[in-house]
Amino acid sequence: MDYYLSVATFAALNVILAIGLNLISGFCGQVSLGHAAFYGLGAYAAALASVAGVPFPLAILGGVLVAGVFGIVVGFAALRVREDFLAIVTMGVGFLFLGAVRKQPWLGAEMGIAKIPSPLDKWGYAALAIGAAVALVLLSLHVRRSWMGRAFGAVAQDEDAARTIGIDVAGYKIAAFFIGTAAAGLAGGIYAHMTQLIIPDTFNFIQSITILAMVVIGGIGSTYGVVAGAILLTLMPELFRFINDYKLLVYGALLLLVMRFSPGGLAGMIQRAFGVRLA
Amino acid sequence: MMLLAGERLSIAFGGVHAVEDVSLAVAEGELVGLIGPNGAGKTTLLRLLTGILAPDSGRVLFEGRDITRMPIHRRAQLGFALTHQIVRPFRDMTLAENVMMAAAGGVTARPWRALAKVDARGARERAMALLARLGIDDAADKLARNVPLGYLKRMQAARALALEPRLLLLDEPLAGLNAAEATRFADLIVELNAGGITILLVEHNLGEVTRIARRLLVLHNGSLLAEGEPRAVMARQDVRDAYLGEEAHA
Amino acid sequence: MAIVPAVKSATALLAAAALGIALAAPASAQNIRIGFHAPLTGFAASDGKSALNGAELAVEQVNAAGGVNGRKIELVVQDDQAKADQAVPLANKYIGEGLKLVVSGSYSGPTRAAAGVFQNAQIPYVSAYAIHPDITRAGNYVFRTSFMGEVQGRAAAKFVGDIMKKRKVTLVTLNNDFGQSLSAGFKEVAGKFGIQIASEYTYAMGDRQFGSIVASVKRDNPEMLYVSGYFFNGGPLVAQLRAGGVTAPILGTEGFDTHNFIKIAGQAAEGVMITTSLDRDSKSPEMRKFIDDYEKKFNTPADMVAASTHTAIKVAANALAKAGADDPAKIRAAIAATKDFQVATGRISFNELGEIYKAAQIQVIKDGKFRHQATIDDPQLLAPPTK
Amino acid sequence: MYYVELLLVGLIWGCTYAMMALGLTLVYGLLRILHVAQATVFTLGAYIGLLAANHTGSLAAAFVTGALAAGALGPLIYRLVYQPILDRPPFVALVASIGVLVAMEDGFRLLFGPYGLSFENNVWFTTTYSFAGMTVNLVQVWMVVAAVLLLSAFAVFATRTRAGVAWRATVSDPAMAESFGISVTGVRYVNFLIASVLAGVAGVLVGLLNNLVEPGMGGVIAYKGLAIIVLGGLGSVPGTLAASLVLGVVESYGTVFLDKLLDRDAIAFLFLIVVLMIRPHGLLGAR
Repeated sequence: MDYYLSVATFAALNVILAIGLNLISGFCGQVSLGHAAFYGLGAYAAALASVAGVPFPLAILGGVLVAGVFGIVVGFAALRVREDFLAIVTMGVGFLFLGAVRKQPWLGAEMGIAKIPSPLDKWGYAALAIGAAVALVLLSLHVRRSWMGRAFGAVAQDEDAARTIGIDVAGYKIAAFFIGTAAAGLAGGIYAHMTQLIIPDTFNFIQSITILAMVVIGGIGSTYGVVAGAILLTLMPELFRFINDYKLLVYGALLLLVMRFSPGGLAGMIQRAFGVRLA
Repeated sequence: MMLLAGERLSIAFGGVHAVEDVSLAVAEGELVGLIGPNGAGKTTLLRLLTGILAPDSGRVLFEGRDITRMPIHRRAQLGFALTHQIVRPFRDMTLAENVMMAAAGGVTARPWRALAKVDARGARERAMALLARLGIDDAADKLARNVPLGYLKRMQAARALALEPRLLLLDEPLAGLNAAEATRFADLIVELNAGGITILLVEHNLGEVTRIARRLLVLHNGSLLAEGEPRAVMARQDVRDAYLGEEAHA
Repeated sequence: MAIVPAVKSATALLAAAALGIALAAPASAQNIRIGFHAPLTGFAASDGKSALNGAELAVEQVNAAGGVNGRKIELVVQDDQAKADQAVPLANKYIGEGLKLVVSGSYSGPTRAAAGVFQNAQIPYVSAYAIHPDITRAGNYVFRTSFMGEVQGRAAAKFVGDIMKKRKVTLVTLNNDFGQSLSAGFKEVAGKFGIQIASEYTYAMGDRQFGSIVASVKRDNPEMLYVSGYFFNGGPLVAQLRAGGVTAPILGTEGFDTHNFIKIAGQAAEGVMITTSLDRDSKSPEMRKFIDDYEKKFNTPADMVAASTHTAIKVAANALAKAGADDPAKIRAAIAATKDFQVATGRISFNELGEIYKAAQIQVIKDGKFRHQATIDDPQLLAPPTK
Repeated sequence: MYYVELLLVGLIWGCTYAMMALGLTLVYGLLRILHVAQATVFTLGAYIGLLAANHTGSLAAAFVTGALAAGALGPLIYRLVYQPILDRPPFVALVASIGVLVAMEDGFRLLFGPYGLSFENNVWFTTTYSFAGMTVNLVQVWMVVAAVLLLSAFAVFATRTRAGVAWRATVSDPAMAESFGISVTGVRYVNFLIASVLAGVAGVLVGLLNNLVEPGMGGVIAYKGLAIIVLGGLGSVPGTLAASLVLGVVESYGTVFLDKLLDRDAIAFLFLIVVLMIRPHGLLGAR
């Protein structure tokens, strides 16, 4: 039971991360290769707050805000550089975060932060993570239907044209980065308290790529597709535990095959098979 | 008071003066044509007026208010609309959705307000009315990537009109259209102007522009060469030379 | 149409998955199953391989000697990719499968994360070679059969200051938990042994080119170098230091304790010393048997990681023999009561925190082989923490 | 002298980066793909070269076989992975490329073992030259020579040969090139071939330099190569060369003087971010 509970909790955290990235990259068109940095920022901020005695809900909120505020900073960078340049800048943000944390004794450096107070039990974390994931899915669906979602679409497709019809491109980019990175911060805060232990390596470039893979495998831009992608990629290592030795081989091959044969991801597959466009 | 004025605008790229010391003014209700041979600086001047480029020196005034450093989307919100020389539709949206994006200016101006609002019926109605006015409502629900250029040019005009602009800047709206299409589109421009929208038109199609504009500005080598009533301007020797020079070089 | 191949491959994968589960499930119910996780894939796969080899050898030796109370033991192996977040579901999976004892053949990240889970579930957990001090602090169900990074660093300082009599020392530290804790232990007691830290440089796990560090070390001109790392970055580092003209003696760490280090560094490895818990010149029969059997079974010389997991499995089997295989609380008590148990890496006795005291071995590379150089046996200096 | 030595170290690193990043730039310039899988081409070159060297005892054999193996793999990746998805958004190719990298890295581990392999007789590595208190080994010398030679050969190819002219025409406007009768497909294969051969040679050189060939050795190229081509202005060959050398030098000084604040990767990326905030299209980027 505990096993299924912990897998479900991780799946929910990954849904939160992937939905957040999808808001930035799928809805607003700003490719980010550094999403794990915001996961880490949330985790570190919440952990430090909790260790310092801040109550759990406030610590989580702190993680959300710190990640969101740094997200806004990166949003400003997105005003200056575009497309592939932006992708590499966000990747750089990830390396910069990690490189800085690794060297700061007050952040635990390589030893990480341990003994983070844990106010909930396994069921509590599962409920919290799943609840937060559901709330984010609902938010994502709402954003898509609202005028914000439409404006994101305009920015994603042609930001110069969007400007000329009065859309505040800068404002929307920053809003997308804020919501998306704050969501990652939320996942980080929950993760830190659940495992009571965080180390820099958890938030590395591979993690960013994994989150991106969830979004792309699910079908970039499609909320339901991204949820499916996040759950699938969480379960996959678990399903493939019996092939320990070939796990990464199969994982890499799957990424490749999905992109090769269904570039729209799972959502694209469903659209072709059933003619239904997933929200 | 002039609706739009450029005062002594200059900009240089890598030491080359693309626009040098140009002043111009457009009064409320006017239909002004801006012409000049290739490389004269027309598009650069238009970009200075719309805010895509910031001038090295000089000012841009809208109703006497200095808007030189104002971001583009804020100008659009003031009633300052433009169409692009190369059409820039949102390709994965339908024509109606393209126009709706502009029609909902009040809602989309602020991201957080946009998040609170889902209802699109009002915007849809206005968009459909504009598409009908431009005669392309039959393709309203087709994706922009799937419709021909003539439709996109009109859609772009509809999108600009959806902003309820007071000033419309048109960058070569007739380019790429055949003669019949161009004439029809030019008539539409006159009609819009008659409806109360001030228009500044950058155009290469001299026949149409002299036909519909009431005043012409001629740009040459980044400076204003001539200005006045179309037929009189076109009769001037220096204007003819400027255009002939272009041909001689070409 | 393109969906067809995708569906085909997905079906094939599902079929493979079903087959795998079918194959994995029954095994042999009579065997005593011990959980064992290691980084079999990912950047640490080389240590994962050695870890698994060492553990498998221990299982083979235990079973060949009649098993535990007449039953054979077997490993339930999981890959953790050396990732902390992989370790939590993995630990829960072991618990869900009803395992009563788990051994970590992995690094500190996953081992720390799993330690908390096993402590909460009251399942005994033995860490073979992860160095982080917090591991055993997870609680009384967690044990470690190797020494901590800080302790090893302290032993290094004593060797440099007391035995080599070197005063001016430069540290080149791998920037991960292993390197940082070694460096911290060394610096903690350096002053006591009259050592003055001339300078410290750090490098990252993925670095293989160290030109700027070599240039800096040459400028600092220390009397001795204390270098942490693993064979795959330490090998190139030592080679480049020597090629760059640095002649000062080098003291490395147990991360270099594999013949792969010598293969990479070649001639430059000669004379390099390391702190480790494996004494290749030891006369202890357990040690000799481990070294010989390992080379015979895997056709490659044994290394420190393999010796460590070998030790951990031996300690686990010993406890199972005393406590039976059914009650985790009894198994825990039996591990805690381990007293002077002789294994390849020395004698094992746990203190109240679940840590052991071991003398540190200093080995030197001579003619392409690790040989005995010195033993640092200082129960006070090398005392593991008790809380 | 110390500072000069750090500069020299940085320039040698820079040459290594240049060899690895040039292929990425060529692919990006032509197809707008961030070709992360170039790292596996590089690693394959190193493995095959090492096996050949240990088998025959000849380093020349190592370079020839390494370059051949790499030269075969690169175009194969283009044919099987990229070509079918060229009209898709760029991240599709990026993720597919990452998939290739992950799978092949693990494939190398399964095939050649997790410990990595070393050269049995790496004479270049042990041959050193000292001057003015500085020491370099023969691999480093060859690294610089190879970078200069191969990159000049490429410059000659691009400007003086028919194939090179076709290549440049295709880079600047594929549709126009096609209308002049240039086989765009052919140009793409040649492009991947050149990029891959460079990577293969770089792989053997780096293998010699570290005296270690390991499954994950392409990891650095996978992300730092991207940083370099972006820093250089994406698709600009001179920009990539400049960025490689500059980044090598920045890292050389940075790893010593910023040691307490940031690690090597973070220093490189901090530099990249600062440059891009000032020049959004890179050091030598157009626009």
